[in-house]
Amino acid sequence: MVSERHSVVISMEEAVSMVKDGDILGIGGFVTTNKPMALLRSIMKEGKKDLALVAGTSSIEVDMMIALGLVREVTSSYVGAEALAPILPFYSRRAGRTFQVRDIDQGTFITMLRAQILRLPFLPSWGPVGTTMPALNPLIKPVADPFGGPPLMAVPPLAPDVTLIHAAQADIYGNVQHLGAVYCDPMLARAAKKVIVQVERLVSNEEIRKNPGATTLACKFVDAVVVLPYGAHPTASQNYYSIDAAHISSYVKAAREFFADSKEPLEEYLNKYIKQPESHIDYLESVGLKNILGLSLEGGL
Amino acid sequence: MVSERHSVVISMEEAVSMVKDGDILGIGGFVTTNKPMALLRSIMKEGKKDLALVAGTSSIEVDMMIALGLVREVTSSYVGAEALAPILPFYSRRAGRTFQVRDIDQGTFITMLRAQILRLPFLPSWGPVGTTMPALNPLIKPVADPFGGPPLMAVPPLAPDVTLIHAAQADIYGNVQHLGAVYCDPMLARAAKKVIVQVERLVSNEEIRKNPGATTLACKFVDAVVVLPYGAHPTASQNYYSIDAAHISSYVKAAREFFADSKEPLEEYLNKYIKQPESHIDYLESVGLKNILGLSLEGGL
Amino acid sequence: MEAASNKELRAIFVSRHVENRDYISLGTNLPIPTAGVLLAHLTHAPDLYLNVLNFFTNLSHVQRFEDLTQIANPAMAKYAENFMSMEEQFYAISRMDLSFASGLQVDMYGNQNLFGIGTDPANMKMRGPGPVGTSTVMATVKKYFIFINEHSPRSLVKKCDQVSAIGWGEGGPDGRAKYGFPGGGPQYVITPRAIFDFDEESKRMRLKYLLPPSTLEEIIENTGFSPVIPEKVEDMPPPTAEELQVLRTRVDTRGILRD
Amino acid sequence: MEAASNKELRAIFVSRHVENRDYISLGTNLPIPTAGVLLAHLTHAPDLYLNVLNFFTNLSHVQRFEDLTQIANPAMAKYAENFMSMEEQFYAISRMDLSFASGLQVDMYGNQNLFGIGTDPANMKMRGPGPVGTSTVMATVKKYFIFINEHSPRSLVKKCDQVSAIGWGEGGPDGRAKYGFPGGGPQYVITPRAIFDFDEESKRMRLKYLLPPSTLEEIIENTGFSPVIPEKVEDMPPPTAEELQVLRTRVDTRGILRD
Repeated sequence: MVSERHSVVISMEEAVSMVKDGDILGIGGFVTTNKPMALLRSIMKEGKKDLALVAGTSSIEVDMMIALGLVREVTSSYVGAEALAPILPFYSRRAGRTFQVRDIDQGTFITMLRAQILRLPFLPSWGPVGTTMPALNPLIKPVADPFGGPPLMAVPPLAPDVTLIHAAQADIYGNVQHLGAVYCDPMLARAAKKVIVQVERLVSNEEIRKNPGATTLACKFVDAVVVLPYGAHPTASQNYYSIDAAHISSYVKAAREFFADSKEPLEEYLNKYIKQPESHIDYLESVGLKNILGLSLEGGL
Repeated sequence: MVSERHSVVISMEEAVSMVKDGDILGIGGFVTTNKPMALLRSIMKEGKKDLALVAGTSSIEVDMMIALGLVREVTSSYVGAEALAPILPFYSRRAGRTFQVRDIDQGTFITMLRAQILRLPFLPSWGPVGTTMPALNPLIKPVADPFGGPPLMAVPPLAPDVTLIHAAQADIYGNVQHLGAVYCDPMLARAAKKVIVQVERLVSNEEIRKNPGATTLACKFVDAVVVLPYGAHPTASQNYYSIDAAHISSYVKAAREFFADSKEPLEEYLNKYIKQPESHIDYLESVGLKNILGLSLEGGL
Repeated sequence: MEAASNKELRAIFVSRHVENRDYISLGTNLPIPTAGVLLAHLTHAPDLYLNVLNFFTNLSHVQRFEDLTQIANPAMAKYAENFMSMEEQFYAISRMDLSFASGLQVDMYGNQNLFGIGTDPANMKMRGPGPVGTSTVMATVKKYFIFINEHSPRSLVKKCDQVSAIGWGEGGPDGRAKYGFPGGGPQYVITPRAIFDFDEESKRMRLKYLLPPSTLEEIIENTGFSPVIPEKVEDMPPPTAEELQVLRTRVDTRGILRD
Repeated sequence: MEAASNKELRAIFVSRHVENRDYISLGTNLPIPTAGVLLAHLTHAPDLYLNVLNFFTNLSHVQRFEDLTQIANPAMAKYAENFMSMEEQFYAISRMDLSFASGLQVDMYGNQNLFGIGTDPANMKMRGPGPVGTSTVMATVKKYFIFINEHSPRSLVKKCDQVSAIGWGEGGPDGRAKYGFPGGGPQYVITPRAIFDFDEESKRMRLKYLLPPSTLEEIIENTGFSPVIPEKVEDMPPPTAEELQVLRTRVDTRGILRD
């Protein structure tokens, strides 16, 4: 009579089939940390197209998808790789040409997600006030202050069709723990229609319940879990490994050369890391175990 | 040359002196759990008056302060003690007579705190739409949807002068951990000009840093810490003790009798628990060690 | 087996309207809907997501509940899979499938009043405890049921003195749409005497089931307005043996619904 | 001791404007202000509250920083007293005392452009990385300093092609008030050649200190507008022995500010 509670753990293939051409795709993480790279590589390999990317603070994942011609729109407050590459080639050169930019700052981005989460038709934000953001992004409109102050700027809700997140661990029911900073991930998950989380490892429900305060996405907000160790590579995975700066730089160098002398290095990069690997394990093998295990979290400071 | 990082641990007397007559007083916790009762008893004993209480979901603490004539205004979505007392005598009978009620629901209450936290002059809320809340609370005004939908209702920011919170533990710098649910406490703290936290116990900074994800109020949001074990009595303290239902009922009974046959039981209650005790320890002694240690968190379900 | 009590019938009605994977908040001090949700959880809805106080939990592995009146208890922390701040609870309402409302007064369109009795804001006869989160929740939750413990002309009124949460507003098919509410509105009103749904066109309360021992005459007499009465009032389909057994042996182990 | 380098002077300027108990966010990829804040932290501001990435921390107990360029590193987790979600970071800005801004372009009123070069939104010459959080932060933070790595007519312009964050708007004493911004606006613009404040009346950038080896002529030549030049340009008060010692032996232990 009593059926069992269901697992939401699925395969990479099933996960990728949840993303459709034309989708609004939410991407979690922060610049070069905790990016759901393994899921994104599969989406790129499958060639899902006309995607609207919603990635508050983003990096090479967005640039690569633009390079592959899969992107119709980007909503982001930042596309770059900080000291490694303050500006990313495809984003910087193709913005407004092969895809639209929804210019926004991070505070206003959060406001759009909050409007969706609370199902409010608009929320006011300080971010665009006085700036040229409303001229760049026609979604932003002035709103009168009913208490008599100067007008503010309002933004509408933003709802990803599917949000992809990378986190440290989850149980089979989809209770997720980041074991560190969560960035915008909880808001991106709450605002989305579907949420897929890739995790470094699966843990028991008892492990989750030992520290319920550490649960960063309750299972209600998680539709699917895919177990993908080292899945954030070449970005960092909190509590697991640091960024692979050499790998990121190799992509940036190839992308820069695309606009200078030669299109070959980029083609080689994309073949080796996106198109040829048949699986996530294949990808990790092409990166090499030695490289991967060298990405310690020690040092710094 | 290098001065040391400062402690924010203060005495009860110093804490109470931070509250002035006329203040807007934020009160943390949830109905009959995690109420900063020890701080409030000292404020009541001192007779701080003309207070505007901001307590999203409140209980006998608000009723008692009304009974003592200290309250000019209450902003709350709920004043009651659930099964113990669905309606509290002084709140129910004196509302609009000896003090003003700023009628609000919990969603709208959070919205007012969020407006203050983000320094926005208003935020829209679904809560009052269609209801008589705007007629009861003139702070609420209609706001046009700049995207063309029906109008919403807007609320202004709400900033307590001092917010009082009860939590499990803190370090001497004011990093606070609730070790359980936080209710509205983080928002009440962020929106306030000053924040005083009473804790069951003081822990080392190393203990806090062992689990930074458990820190519920970072020290920037805490102006003072007062160490007051059993300080939430007779309300429950998460992870420490359950409610003292008999004690709460004794107050409710005395308050009901005040409006029926006799004013004496209430006078006795207030004398014994508020006016006579010279200190928090005195109060605990008047309650009795046996009663206090009997409030286990086990059982239930 | 002993026939179902009136309270048990109400709990079973709730249980039958809970779907697997629903996200539901269990209010405090509402043992009948709590029993209904837990009965569903232990029978056909093992994937329920429950919000109890500020705990987020799944209780499908609990063999028996020792005290139904104590579910909303900080001791629930031991089953918690997540803590939710009050803010996070409101963020979660857009994903909530079912909530329960109540009121000092409920009107013919399912609008509720928890503010107090009296139409003059400055001089109410009696102040209620306040709406807690209901004004916002009932505007936005996917669907909700109204639960009142007293079926009388005092509680079921033509027009509420104050309105703390909107049901179907002033009625009609666009009773809610004109406000733009994202939530689906009230589906049922459950009282000790009857269960009502809402007429599709007028959005007025419509008698669905009489609950024993009430008669149609008693309903009409004890309702402060004229509910829609269908030509034929069906009986609520009787409890199954499984429903009664799980309810009595695992959910309501103290028998508080049989009093 | 070797005289202070140009970069060291800028770090020391920042340090002197940090007060104890300030709450400050250390940006990524900004080693000079980071050095300035940490210098203050190890000298006169032990109670600083620092926000580094999404970590909330106090570093007054750190004896030496091994790599100033790596402060914004997930390894910082080991010093964290709290994690802050992006949402919580924005909630904290109203309590933030000092922030640092930058820009592809900065205009005479301290408005900044991180969107890109080109006035036609549909056809910019070059897209910048975007404003990150600066539009909202610079509207609301108590005060902020603008930090640019290049002092040229290309970066210090009469009018930004696009504006991603407001300094003093179109200038004048109500340059910000007319927008209703809660934040206090930019106080200084720090470049490799000079430090500017803002004229109280016009809110135009005003030369405060020349930084060696620059001359007044070089400033005028390399600024895309006419900054206010006071009759007498003071020298920045020289570093103290303590400032230089702590900076070199505990903060900038690799000497990256001396290159």
